Amino acid sequence: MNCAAIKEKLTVIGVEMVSEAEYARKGFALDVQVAPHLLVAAVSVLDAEGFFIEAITGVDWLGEQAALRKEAEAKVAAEAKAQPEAEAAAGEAPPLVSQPAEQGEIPEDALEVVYDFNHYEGLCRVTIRARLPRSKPEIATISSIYPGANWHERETHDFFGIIFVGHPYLVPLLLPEDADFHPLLKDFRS
Amino acid sequence: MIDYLKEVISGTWSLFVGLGITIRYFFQPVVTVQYPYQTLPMAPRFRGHIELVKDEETGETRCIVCGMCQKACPSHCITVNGEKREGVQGKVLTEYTLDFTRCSLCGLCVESCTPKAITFSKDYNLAGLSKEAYIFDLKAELSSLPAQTKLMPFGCKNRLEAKN
Amino acid sequence: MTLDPEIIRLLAFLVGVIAFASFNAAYLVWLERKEAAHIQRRIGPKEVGPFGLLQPLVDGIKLMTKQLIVPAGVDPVLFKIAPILVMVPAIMSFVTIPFSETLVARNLDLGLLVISAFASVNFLGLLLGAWGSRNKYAVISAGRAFSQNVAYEIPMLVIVVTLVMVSGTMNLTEIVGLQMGGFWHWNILNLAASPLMPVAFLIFFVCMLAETNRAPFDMSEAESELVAGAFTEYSGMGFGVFFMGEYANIVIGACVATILFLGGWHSPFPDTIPFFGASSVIWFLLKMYFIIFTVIWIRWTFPRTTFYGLLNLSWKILIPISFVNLILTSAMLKVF
Amino acid sequence: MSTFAQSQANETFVLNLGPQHPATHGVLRVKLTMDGEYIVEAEPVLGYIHRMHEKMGENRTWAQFLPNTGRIDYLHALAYNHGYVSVVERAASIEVPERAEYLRVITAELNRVSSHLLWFGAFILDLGGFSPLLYAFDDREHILDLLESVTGSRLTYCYFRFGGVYNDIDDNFVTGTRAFIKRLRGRMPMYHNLVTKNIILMKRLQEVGPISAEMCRKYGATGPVCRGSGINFDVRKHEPYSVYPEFDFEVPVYEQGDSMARYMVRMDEMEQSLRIVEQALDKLPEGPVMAEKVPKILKPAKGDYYHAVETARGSFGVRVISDGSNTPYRLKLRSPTFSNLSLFGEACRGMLLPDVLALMGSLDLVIPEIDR
Repeated sequence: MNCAAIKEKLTVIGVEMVSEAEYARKGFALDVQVAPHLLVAAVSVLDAEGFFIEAITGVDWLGEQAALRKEAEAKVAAEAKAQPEAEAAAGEAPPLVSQPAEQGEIPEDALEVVYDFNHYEGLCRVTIRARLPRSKPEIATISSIYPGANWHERETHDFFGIIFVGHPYLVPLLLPEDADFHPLLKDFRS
Repeated sequence: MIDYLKEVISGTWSLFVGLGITIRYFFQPVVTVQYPYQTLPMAPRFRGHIELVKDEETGETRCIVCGMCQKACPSHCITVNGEKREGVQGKVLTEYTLDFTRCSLCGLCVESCTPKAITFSKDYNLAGLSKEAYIFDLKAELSSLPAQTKLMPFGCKNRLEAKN
Repeated sequence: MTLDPEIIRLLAFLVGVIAFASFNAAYLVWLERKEAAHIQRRIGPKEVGPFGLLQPLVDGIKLMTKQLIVPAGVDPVLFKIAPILVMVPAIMSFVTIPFSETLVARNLDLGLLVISAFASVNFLGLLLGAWGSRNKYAVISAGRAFSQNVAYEIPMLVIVVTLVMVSGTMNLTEIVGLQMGGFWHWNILNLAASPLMPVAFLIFFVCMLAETNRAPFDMSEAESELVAGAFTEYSGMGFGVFFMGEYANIVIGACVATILFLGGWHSPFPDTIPFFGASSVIWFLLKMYFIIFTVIWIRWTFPRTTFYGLLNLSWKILIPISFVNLILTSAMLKVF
Repeated sequence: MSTFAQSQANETFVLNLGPQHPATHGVLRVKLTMDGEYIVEAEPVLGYIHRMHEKMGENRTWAQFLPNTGRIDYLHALAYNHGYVSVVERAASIEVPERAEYLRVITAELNRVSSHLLWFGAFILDLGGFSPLLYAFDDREHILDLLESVTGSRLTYCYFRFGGVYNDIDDNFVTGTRAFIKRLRGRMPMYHNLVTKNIILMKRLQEVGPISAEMCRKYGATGPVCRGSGINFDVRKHEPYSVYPEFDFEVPVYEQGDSMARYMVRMDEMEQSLRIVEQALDKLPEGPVMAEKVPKILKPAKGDYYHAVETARGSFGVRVISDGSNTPYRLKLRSPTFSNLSLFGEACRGMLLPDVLALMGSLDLVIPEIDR
């Protein structure tokens, strides 16, 4: 049961990006980026392989896109400034202008759902990530495949407000029954 | 049928073995410490609430009001302030209060204090009638403290250093 | 109406019996706490009076001064009757118990029958109390107490019947009279009657434990499951009377066991030995308190049995063996 | 007088086990729908002691979160210290000296034995036996004194630091630990005679609360719960961390999957932990207990790190996402009892009330660790 076998199986079903993270440095062997609609397929592959579910949690990347955009502009500005000397020095400089992100729809910040799976025999922790738009954070539930995920999903719903479509009992687990706030969002002000 | 009988007999035998153990303990001496009359000596490294150290030469505190402990504390229990007095080099401590209701005895303040001006006290029976009783004014208590010559070694590099 | 001496004697004995029952109920609590403490290698009560001897007194005062809360929605009649129903049968059965040759309130010919009859009344009180206090935990514990009591009544009575057959009478004084002489005359070692006599004593002892809901059969007031079982809603003296009732029942069980098996007030040594041989109340109390010591000792050693385990134990082991003992004894009596 | 309602097919009533109940050892509430004394449906309700450690982690610096780790599961606080400290060392790539790792293993294993002893006492107390609790506490007191002489506290330790430990041990700790190991080894046969071989307890635990290996996998149960159902999964062997590879110890695994199996797993684990401590004391190297240059204001490299440790209740994992600043961007605590308890609803369907308590005791729940 090695990670390479899992890696092919996951790429076969068209998962976005599967990278072999270096276990000693990062703590998990496979880092899988998944499109929300492919999540259930990926999880059922792992279920078939005999993985058990370790945890489900969320990460709120508020302000990430803004930082990325600022970084991109700073890079562009730096190149524009550096370009004239490079041209003078190198004669013909490759067209370095990186087109700024297309102005159309500014990519919205993401709410990321992180699934951790581990295996009882082989040393292979798989982390599946799915990024959801902050305005409409919805993803399919996997409590039908892993009943253990039922509570994890309820807890992630409590803290981040991510709605797990098809969850049998999406009622606050740790927060009081009538809680409508989601404490772990970055813009949460108690 | 035979193993059923064997099980009944071995079962009753295990009951009598259990009784034998408890009756043996019944006649053995008592293990508990009778608290109000006898008290246990606290280990030298026991962490009670923090207290200021009285420097044996000057008889005053060693605190230089740098506020490192105030910044290091996760639950903001320590408030320190001092004032500049002419003719005195550095700040003089005027107020050092510890809100012990929120302290989690993690030791980050004692560890971050460079002049080693605070250490852990050894008292554990802190009974008070109100929350305010737990706001300790360490500066006031300083006078009643005995001068501590040998500081409890903490964070020392290895066992040899702990010896002296 | 002339007061003939019989009535005065009877009144005096009744007062003595009630005093004995309540004194015992109080100081068994003290004995239990002390014994449990030493088994667990700690001290137990020692503040109030020397060795904590005044502790039961102080507990009694505390219970009496506590407010008797009758929760809303409770059936007041049943709620108030229940503690009395548990306490009175226990005291009533003291009337027929012979503490020594002369020290007996009313020497009835059917003493054993009276005690067995009252023994089954006390758990009715438990049932009414639990049903009256409209508390879910209490109702569960009442259900358990009911089936436990039925399950353990049968082997106990079968053993009592075998003993009545062996001694030919139900009058307790005569039963003890038959066990004169040294301890080999006691019924527990009366192998002539039936080789299973020690096993019969063991069964009787186990049934007595189950009758009085003592561990390891305390299914009805199982602290860790049903909080306080039948008397969850009782506070103050209501709980106090329940408690005294339970301890009085233990004392009754111990007395009956000593009378039937351990030769009542006779000393283990034959009468020829001058001082020790004489049979007296001391021997009766010694044996009784030894049995009570064992009851407490068992409570602080064993975990609780499961409920179905408890019923299986009775229906599948105790009752068959007691029937075998009954048939064996009748056969032995017929043959010899 | 209302005429007796015609009793419907399933006359069930709801009974609240908790949140204030002697057997839940904390504030866990289980909503039991009961039919007579049989459980139809059991739904644990959580959140009564939820303190939101993960939000606290986000507005405290890396070092300031250390005291919190001791409060997540106060029975085995040192393993939680170990988990958090190791993940930050992995993020900031700090090298920990050999002696510090040995001290961490010695104190964590002693803490595991004290956690198992308390579980043993409380578990037998739930089943009605009162004395074993006091004997177990008598032994546990020795461990608490030993750890107090080193770390300064008795229950919620804050002894590990990034790059090493708070201070060094002295000789009477070593002699005290060896004496304790000899003492506990002498006491184990007594525990087995008094409790394990007792017919009443055997009847109480055998075939009670069966949990299959498949159910463990589906719910993600780890630790003694999954080792009781035949799954050989122990983070110390599966993902070796710290200096555990240098010690030889077995992982006790039982196949039956009932409460008795989980009970035996923990009793054998105490013996294994003593073996580890003994070997660690023999091979204790000299040298510093703190890494040389650990920056006062720690700023670990950006990225996402995970580290799992084996606590008394299962695999405790800490996922840390750092954005290079001195406070964590996101701190996820994966608590083992959260998953172990999630199979409770399915495991105790159709059981009797006393068996439910036997099952709940065998899961070794620590409620603040579930609610975090």
